[in-house]
Order: sequence, then structure tokens, then C-alpha cells
Amino acid sequence: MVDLIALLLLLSGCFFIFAGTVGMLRLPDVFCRLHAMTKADNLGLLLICMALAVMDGRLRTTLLLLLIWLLALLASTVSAHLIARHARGQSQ
Amino acid sequence: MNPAVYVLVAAAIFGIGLHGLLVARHVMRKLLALNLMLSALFLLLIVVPASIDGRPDPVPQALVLTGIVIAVSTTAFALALMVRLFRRQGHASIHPDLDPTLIGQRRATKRKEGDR
Amino acid sequence: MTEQLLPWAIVFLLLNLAAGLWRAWRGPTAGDRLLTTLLFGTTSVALLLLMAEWMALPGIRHVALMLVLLATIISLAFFGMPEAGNRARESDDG
Amino acid sequence: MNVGLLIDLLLGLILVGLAVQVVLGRQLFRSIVFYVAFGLAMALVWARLGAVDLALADAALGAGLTGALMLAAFRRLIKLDPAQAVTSGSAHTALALLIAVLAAGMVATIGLTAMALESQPGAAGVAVFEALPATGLGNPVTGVLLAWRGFDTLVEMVVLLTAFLGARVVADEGWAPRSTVASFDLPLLRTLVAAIVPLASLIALYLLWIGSDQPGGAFQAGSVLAAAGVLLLLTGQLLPAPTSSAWLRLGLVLGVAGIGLLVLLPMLSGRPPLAWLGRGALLLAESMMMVSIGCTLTLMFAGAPGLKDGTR
Repeated sequence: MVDLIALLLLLSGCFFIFAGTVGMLRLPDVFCRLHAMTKADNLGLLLICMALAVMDGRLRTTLLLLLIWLLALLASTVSAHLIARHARGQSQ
Repeated sequence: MNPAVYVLVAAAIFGIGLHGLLVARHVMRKLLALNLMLSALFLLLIVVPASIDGRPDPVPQALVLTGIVIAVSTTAFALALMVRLFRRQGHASIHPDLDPTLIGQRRATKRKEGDR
Repeated sequence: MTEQLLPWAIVFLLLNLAAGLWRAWRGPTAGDRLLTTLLFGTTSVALLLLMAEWMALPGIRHVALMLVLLATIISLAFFGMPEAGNRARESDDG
Repeated sequence: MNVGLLIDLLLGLILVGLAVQVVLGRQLFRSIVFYVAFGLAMALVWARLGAVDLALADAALGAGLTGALMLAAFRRLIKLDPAQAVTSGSAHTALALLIAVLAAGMVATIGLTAMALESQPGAAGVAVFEALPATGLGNPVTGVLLAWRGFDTLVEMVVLLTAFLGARVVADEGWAPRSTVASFDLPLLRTLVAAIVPLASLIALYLLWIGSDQPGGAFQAGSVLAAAGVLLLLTGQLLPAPTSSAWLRLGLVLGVAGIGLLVLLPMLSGRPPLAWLGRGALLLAESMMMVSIGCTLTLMFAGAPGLKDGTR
């Protein structure tokens, strides 16, 4: 049962990161790509972290994965914001 | 874990880095190429020795760790030199036809050919 | 059953990274290229965590933690560039 | 075609692809961006090879610090003369290509032949694993770095100090008071600094503490401290200053002093290194090294002799 949950989480996590990559390749301009990618990658990372936490089972690892995800959230929001500012500066 | 793949990858990166080093004019490009060659050799140094019961050999690991730290410090020193070179020379490129001393000689040889 | 799937998930994410590489190669504007560093950041953190579980090396989670910490600092260092430098260079590439 | 080989091939492909983009990128800025991505990919390769200490070091130093140092230098060039800073171009001669291909072939043959040799029985690595329990350390790499080859680490700290002194002398009048501050001021940055800098120092101490038994140690911890220093410089909390305070100078020399004592004392007294001094001395020496690596790399990023508080 637990294994099934982990499997589902892992598959959906990979799917969302794939969705982010497809968004990056297909969408017309930088801002749409940025928009799609940041959201999809963060959600994908969350699901993968949850899958790994379920598989590993120890509380220490789960808390470490949670910290890594929160910092990844912070990192991607900051860099997405900066890329958008940079791109807007160019397009004027 | 197949070492042969990584040996070929390391050789390819070494070649690319050497090509970049020979071809690039801007000093920072040369530094980037040099760092590529360093990473390639570090990769070679770790992959070639046989791993001991599944774990990589600790002695080359320690050497490469020291190498990485020294690579960062030499890169930092080289960057400082580059900025000083840029301030004095007006550009940070190393190339024969940009080198003032050589330009003088070339102009002299051109004049000689012109007179003949 | 999920244990056998871990390496294939790693292969899948590596393919995503390769796709990001293609966008970086083709990407018309500078923003696209910087976009790929964002992709590289998040995907390589996910890759490291999967590797930590697959190869049973808990130390690799610390690598992911450090990468995430540094990703913010590097993107700040990238975008702290003076505007003149960016515009002067992007015009010919644009 | 097992999955391990597939992973290795893909990692190799990504690594070579990034290396090509670093060298052939038309703009310098673009090459630096790809060099940082190359550092990240190298960290992945080290993790895949099981060399976790190197993954930590390459992630922090290779991708993080080297990228930040190069961007800082690039920014100084742009500030001096925007037009000249970026003109690079390169003369693609066929000769260079030939030399590169031959060199790659040479490295490949060396690697493949060396791999074919079977390792001698008395190989150092095996000896390290056997003698490790005697030193009370769990992490063989730290064991090699501090116990058996401590002198090597001492020389390395001296190299780091000399590189900084050299950079300081060369960039004597080059630094500008606000040269490293990012060219925009966002409220976002202050909250970022308030969140990340304390966390980074906590992680640095954590890495230092687990260094003796798991992958980690003084170098990785020092580079995390340096990353926090770089963040402070980027957001203007710290500013480059013409004179360095006594504390900073002490911090710079601390590393050499710490590892020097740890290495030379046992050497003078002729006893085996760690067994005599014990783990406490090791931790003290490592924390001194961490502090000095952090100070040195931050100052190199600032490109100035000293630092002063930017908030006052």
C-alpha cells in the first residue's frame, strides 16, 4: 500500500517536471515559459520529495527534504523574478 | 557505473577545453577553458582507479578535493590580474595583432615589403 | 516495486535536462538562456535526491541542500549585472 | 543495456554539451552562464560516481563561487569600458582543432590503458580503509586529508592565502566602494538575506560537524560561509573597504595556524597524528580552516583588501 502511494507520487512528480519542460519548449515567449516552468518544477519537486519521504520513512529525512523544498521554492521565485525583470529590461 | 564512458567524456572535455584555450582571445574565455580542462582531469583521476568494495578510492578523492579548492583560488587570482591588465591595456585580449609591441614590428616589416 | 522505478525516473529527469540544453542552444533571447539555469537548478536538485535514495548515499541529500542554497546566490550574482553591459551585448545576439 | 549505463551516457552527453557551449558561446556572459551549469552537471557526475565529498565541493566552489567570482570580474570590466569588455571573437584555426583532437585522443588512451591495469595489492586506498578505525574517523576522505596527508592540506591553506595576497596587491586601486552591490535594490533582497545568511552559517556548522564521519568538512563548510559572504556583498550589507580590520586579518591567518598546529605538533613529537591529539583538536583545526576559507573567498569576491559594514 505504501509502495503504491510512493509510486503514484513519483510518477506525478516526474509528470509535472516534464510538463514544465514541455512548457519551456513550446510556449511563445520568455514570460510564458518562466510562468509555466517555475510552477510546474516546484510542484514536481514537492511530489518527488514526498515520494522519497514515503519510501525512506525516517522523520529526519522527511524534515531535510521539506527544508530542501522550501529553499528550492525561495530560490526559484527569486530567480524567476530576476529573470523576468532582466527580460523586461531587454524588451523595452 | 561504467568507467569507460567517463574516461571518454573526460577526454572529450579536455579536448574542448584545450581548443577553447588555444582559440580564445579574451583572457576570461581562456580561464573558462582552463577550468574545463581541470574538471576533465579531475574526472579522469577519480574514474580510473579501481573502486574499493563499491566505494571510490579515498586518496584520489582527497587529492581532487584539494585540487578544486586550489583551482578556485588560482582562478580568483587570475581574474584579479585580468582586471588589472584590462585597466592598463584597455582590453583584456591576448592576441598577436592586438599586442602593441608586435604591431610595431609588423608595421616595420610591411614598410620593408612596400619599398621592394 | 518503486525501487526499480527510481533509476528510470533519474533517466527521465536527465532527458529533461538535455531538453533544457537544447532550449539554451537555440533560445533566441538572453532570458531563455538564463531560464535554463533555473531549470537546471530545480531538476538537478530532484536528480540528486533520487540518486541519494537509489544509491543509498545520504550524503547526497546534503549536496542537494547546498545546491539549493547557492542557486539563489548565483541567480542574484547573474542579475546584479549593470544594465549597460547587458544591453550592449544583447543587441547583436537578440 | 542496463539503466546505469544509460544514466552514465546521458550525464556524459549533458556534460560534453555544456562544455561545447561554454567554449563556442558567442557572448562572454553566455559562456559564464554555461560554465556554472557545467559545474552543476559535474556535481551530478560526482554524486553518480559515489564521490560525495567532491559533489559537495564542486557544487559549492565549482558552480557557486567560481561563477560568482567570474561575474564580479566581468562586471568590473563592463564598468571600466562596456564596449571593450565584451569584444572577444576567436580565430578558429584548423591547427587548434587538430591539436585539440590529438590531445583528447592522448587523454583517452592514457585513461583507458590505466584503467586496464589491475591495482597493486598495497594500494593506498586499501591501506586507508584498514587504518581508518585507528584514527577514530568515519569519513576516509577527511582521514586522508587531515591524518595522513595533513601536510598537503597545510600547503593548500598557504596557497589560498598567497592567492588572496596576490589578488589584493594586484587589485590595489581597482576596487570601487559599491562595486559589488547588485544594480537594483529590492525589498525582496533584504528578506532574502535575513532568511538565507543565518541558515547558511547553520548549514556550514552542520557540514563541519558531520565532516569527520560523513561527507563534509572544513572546505565545504568554508565555501558555504563564503557563499553567505557573497550574498551580503551583493545586497550591500557588506561593502569593500580599503583597510582590513584586525579581526579580518586574524580570520585570514587562522586556517594556516590551525592546520599547522594539527600537523606539525605530532610531527615534532613523533607520535601518530590523530591518535595523540584526539578529535577535539581536529574539530578546532577544521573550524579555524572553515573561518579562514570563508573570509578569503569573500574578500576575493569583493576584490578589496577589507570589508566594512554597509548598513550603518
